[in-house]
Amino acid sequence: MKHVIIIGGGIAGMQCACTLAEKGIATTIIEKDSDLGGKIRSWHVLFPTFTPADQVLSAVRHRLAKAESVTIKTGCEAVKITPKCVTLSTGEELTCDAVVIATGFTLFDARLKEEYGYGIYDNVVTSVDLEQMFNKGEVRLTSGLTPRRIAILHCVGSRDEKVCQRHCSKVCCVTGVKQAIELKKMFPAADVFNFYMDIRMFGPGYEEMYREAQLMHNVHFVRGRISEVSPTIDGRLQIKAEDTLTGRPLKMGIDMLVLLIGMRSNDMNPTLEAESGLKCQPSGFMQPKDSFLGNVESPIEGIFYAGAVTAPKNIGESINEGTAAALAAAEWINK
Amino acid sequence: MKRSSWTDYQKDIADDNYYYARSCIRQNFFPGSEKVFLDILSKDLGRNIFDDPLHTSCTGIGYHSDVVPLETIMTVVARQFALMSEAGYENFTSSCITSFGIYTELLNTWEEFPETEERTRENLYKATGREFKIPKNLSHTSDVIFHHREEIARKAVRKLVNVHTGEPLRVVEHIGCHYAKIFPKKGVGGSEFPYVLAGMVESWGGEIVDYPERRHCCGFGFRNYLVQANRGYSVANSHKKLESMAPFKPDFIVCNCPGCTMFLDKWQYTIAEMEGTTYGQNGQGIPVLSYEEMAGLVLGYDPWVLGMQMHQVDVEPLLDKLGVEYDPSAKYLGRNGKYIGRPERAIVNSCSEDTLYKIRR
Amino acid sequence: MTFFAKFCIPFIIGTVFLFAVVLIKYLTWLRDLPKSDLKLIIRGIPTPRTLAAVWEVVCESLLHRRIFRVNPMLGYMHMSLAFGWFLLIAVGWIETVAYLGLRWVPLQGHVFFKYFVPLNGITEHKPLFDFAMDALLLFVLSGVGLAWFKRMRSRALGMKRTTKHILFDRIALSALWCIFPVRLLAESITAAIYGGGSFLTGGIGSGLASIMSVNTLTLLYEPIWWLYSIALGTFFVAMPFSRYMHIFTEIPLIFLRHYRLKPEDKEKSYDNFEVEACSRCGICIDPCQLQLQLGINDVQSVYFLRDRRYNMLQQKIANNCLMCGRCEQTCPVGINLNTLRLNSRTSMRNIPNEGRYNYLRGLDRSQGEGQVGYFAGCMTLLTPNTMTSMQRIFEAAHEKVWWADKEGGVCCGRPLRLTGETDSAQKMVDYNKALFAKHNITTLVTSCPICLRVLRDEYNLEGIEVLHHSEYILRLMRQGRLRVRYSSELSFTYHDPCELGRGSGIYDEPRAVIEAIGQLLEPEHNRKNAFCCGSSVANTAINDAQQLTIAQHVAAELDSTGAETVVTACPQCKKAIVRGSKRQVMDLSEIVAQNLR
Amino acid sequence: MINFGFSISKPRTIDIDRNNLHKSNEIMHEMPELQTCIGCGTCTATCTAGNLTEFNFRKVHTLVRRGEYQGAYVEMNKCMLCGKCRLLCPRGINTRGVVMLIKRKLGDF
Repeated sequence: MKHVIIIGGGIAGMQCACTLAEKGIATTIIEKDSDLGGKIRSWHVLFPTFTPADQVLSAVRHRLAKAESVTIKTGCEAVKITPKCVTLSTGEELTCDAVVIATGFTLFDARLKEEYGYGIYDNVVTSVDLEQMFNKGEVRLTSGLTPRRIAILHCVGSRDEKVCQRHCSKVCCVTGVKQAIELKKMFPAADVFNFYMDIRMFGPGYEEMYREAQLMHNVHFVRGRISEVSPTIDGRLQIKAEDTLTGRPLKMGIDMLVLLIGMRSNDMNPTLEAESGLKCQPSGFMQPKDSFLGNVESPIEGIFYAGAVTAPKNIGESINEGTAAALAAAEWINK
Repeated sequence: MKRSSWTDYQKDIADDNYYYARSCIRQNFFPGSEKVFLDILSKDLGRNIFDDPLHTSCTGIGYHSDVVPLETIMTVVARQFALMSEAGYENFTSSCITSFGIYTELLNTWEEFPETEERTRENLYKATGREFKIPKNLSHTSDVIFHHREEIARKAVRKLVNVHTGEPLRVVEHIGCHYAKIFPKKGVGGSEFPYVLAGMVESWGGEIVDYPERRHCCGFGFRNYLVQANRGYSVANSHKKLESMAPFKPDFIVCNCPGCTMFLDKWQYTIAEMEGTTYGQNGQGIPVLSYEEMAGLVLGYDPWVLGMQMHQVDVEPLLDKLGVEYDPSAKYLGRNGKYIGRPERAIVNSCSEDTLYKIRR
Repeated sequence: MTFFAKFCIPFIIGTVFLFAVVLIKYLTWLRDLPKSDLKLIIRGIPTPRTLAAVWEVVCESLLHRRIFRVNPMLGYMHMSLAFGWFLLIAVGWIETVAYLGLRWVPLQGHVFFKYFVPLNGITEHKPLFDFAMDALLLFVLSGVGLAWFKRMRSRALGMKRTTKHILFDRIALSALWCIFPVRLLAESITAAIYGGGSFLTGGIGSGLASIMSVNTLTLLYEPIWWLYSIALGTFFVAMPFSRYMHIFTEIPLIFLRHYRLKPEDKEKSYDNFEVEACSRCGICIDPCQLQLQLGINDVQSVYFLRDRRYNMLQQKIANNCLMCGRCEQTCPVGINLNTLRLNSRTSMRNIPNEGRYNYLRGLDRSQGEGQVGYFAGCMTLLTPNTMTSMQRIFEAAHEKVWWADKEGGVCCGRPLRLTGETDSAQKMVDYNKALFAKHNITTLVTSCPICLRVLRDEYNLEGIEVLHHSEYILRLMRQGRLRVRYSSELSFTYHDPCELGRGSGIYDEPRAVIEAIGQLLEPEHNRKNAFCCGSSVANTAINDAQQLTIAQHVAAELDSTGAETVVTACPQCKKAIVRGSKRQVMDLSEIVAQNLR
Repeated sequence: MINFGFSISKPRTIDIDRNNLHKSNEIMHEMPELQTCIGCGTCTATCTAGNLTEFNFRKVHTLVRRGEYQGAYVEMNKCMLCGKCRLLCPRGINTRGVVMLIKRKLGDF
């Protein structure tokens, strides 16, 4: 039986394993965490349909559980990768017929944007923190009160030379709008302000959701990036931005600041480049063989990519790439 | 506060043997400060510091007002370095934040564009026959005090604590734009959470106030202040800061930039006279101190020796809180007991009759 | 005979009250009329117009000819109530005269004649009168019956919706509905006791006599006449404050109209006659597209007039009207609904400062020279095909043209007028007039019917003929200066813009132009009944989705003609219909320019 | 008060906390679609008045939404209500209605 090693047990890796298993190919998933699922485990509901993230993950998990000859190795990392062999951090060497890299991305560390006060001031949270609050079913200020005014800042760690992240993380705009709607549903009396540089609603139903946020939920959108956050005497936060559409500086006191943190290239990517001869893009994401005809293939035959390892992607796209990488790997093995 | 980010922005500060460059504004408006700095360094801390009578203004005010060209200021700065080398020093410390900013800027310029350094050497040689070495260490004088803050704390006769309540004094710090906003890595704590003054205040028992406009400019802005018609814009900046800090009821403001010290102090008078607004408690102004004065008070210097009678906003309420003993009637007497004149009464000062002293003429 | 009984008191009070209130109202309104209106009345009285007015009063107030035209069933209902009641009063009066000779009888004597003179065989004409009165009563009762029926099943009477009434109207209505059935009962019981009455009252009377004892009947006798009097009294008291004020008000209105009084931009006393002449029949509700296509049913003219009359008009009601004129077209009283709405908007506008359009001074961005001026209008700048087509037409006809606003001009002022800011609109009128005068044009062509309205009605352009491009193109064709190809292959349907059709009465010219080019297929609603495209600048209340819904309805009807091209003659209509139509939508000028020979 | 030959410049900052958002909220309540403005500027590009003056419909209504009412009424009065903007707005905002609403709400401001 042919054997494919999948590095990364996120949604793309899991989907890839399912597809390969259904094609009668044995797979091993290498996951550095103690459990499969990856980042989606922290998400609450998915844009634009507000489908619970758990529902999507469960469906894939369910499919994976039924698949045969899938080995799952958690708590270890791949150190060196060749098409025929993967060396693990434990020193173990696994042989295979092909490798799919589905290592995903690393979340931007909001602390690097010091001026926004993440980790310094209370009630400055990231979009990921907020998802977890949603999952717990409670969004509260550290004082225990409910927020009356919330600012959501787009592009934290994306499109920013100052933190060397020139690329657009693509999903944050949509997430910001989704979270604004969720917050308004939770706190109808609260004012929610989204501060954006551009609103990029690239997918089906996204623009409609954006319009719904404005029309039905009265979410305020201000085109302008917050420059800095400071504490106020009454324990709130003061933010400054330019309302670029009026050409005037703007400031206001807020109770909570949500930073829509971007997707950074995976910290492991330079190791891949150094140890395995693969290539990183200037953004740090892995370079696929071809942007049109070889999206899930690496320049090295027998090594494939799936999901956000090559670029920021949403859940649907990552799942699709899982399938696409599996099909490409199967085809290559059987050649 | 959960911050520790200042530790990411550390710089090397020389421990001894400084070449001292004075500040145009500070030596005119706060002459006591520079004197006290030299005294603290040499007498209290036993360090070697050279106050060279040969050095000149860095011409930074002219530079930032677009009247001194870049080549000129480079040559002037090169001359200061040459004087330092000639005096046998390697560690340059300047009293002025703008000078500090300019030295930093030019050193970086020379590093990035070596041809400009070559030309400067040429110009300096042609003009004065001197040659210079790049200083081994460049610090602002506040860096130097920051560096010795723990030693000062050990020698301190008092803490920055309200003697009546035992509470730490609430201090607003203002570091000045040219300290770290241009080259954040060259200032202690960087530009977002600068620590140079905060470190002193915390070491000496005070409490730093973090208010929304903490990072905002005092409004000096050189050409903005120098042209009378633009002063409304200049004062509006101090106004914004004062409005923002007032609710926090600070006991005093401490600055490391001579310009900021002057403007935050004197604009309070202007605002009070124009709008009738005062920002301190009891309807007075908020006292504004230079960090040298703050260090001097901690070390037990007499406020009139520190030159605090030169302030626009009266410092007596602060001295009372600190429990500093002073002779009110000696306030306007100069070094040899000569009457130096006194300012007219103003809203920021005339809190009550008993602060108007009988002057021994 | 004293002709008085206690039960007459409610009736007498009601009657006195009614006439006093009506009189006070009319006198106050007349007193407040502007001098110019009073002059018109004084000059008009000694002319044949008075006679014409009398004739119209008979036709309209009694016979309700216009309602007959709109809806015969409703016409009959109104006529039976109005004319029937009038005849009851008239014949009743004759009966009294026949019985007592010409002598003064108090009003209640006439009204309750049967009570006071119940006995049979008093005069030889008695059976004849009884028969006539019974027949008339039946006539009226049939009307009441219809009214009842209409309340319950309005669709059966051809009305999809009826008016929702206020409390006062309901009281008056209930009283009115009671009056005639109670009268029937009162007269029948009288006939049962004393005999008399003809087929109706006599018939019911003998029926009652056969099932009830005389004692019971006697017991009912006084109360039932009381009830009749109370019903009349209640109705009369409620009447001047209810919709039934129209019964009287239509009469002076007809006279004043014949004396050429009409509502204007600003509210004035005359408007009271129009407002209170509204019977709230609700005929205006059905044609309204806001109701028909959007289901909005509280803004129609009937509600607007009602709210205005009771001083409870809200801006959102006043503003929510397309001013398409479809309701005005059907109003049986002929009320100037659009003008009244406009002057209400004027009263409700906020007062802008005088200098708001000072920036218009000295602007002139026009180009070219010629006797003919072309005023595209703001909207036409967004349909550049119309502009280029007009240019080709001018060139084909060798017309030298002065282009007033090719590079952007100043609005004609009509949209501002429609929102009630008539004074401010005058600033634009003045500006454009000065511009036209400066360039010495003799003919002004516009392709925007919105502009056309105001250019014709408000600009008073002496020496300049104002033409819509449809009129101008047809004139060029008839003069032989413009020749077009005809092809039976081409099929068009035509959408009448409100401002062009109902607004300016131009229906035939665009049709003549189209028929010179190809076949014209008429949509179901055309000419006076044409639909509005929904994008009317007069409505600032409905949202984009609502505008779109109307446009889609209209477009669907136009598409269903099977024509390959939808033609209209208004840039606004074109923009609207394009959103809903699956056919190609063109301005009249475009099909002309495409088919030039 | 002493005349120093200059006056303290007023801050240009829109201070949401100091602005009274009552009128703005009323306007948004009556015309929720105004919130859907994406600032594309088509309205101002086509504006008959905006081509003759500095009137900028987009900017004025944005400022009003932020509680900056000063001058909005005077600016909105430059509008001729011609309706071109309404024909072009990609978000289908009833722009003429907005002009009238803002004038009505801020007339006495």
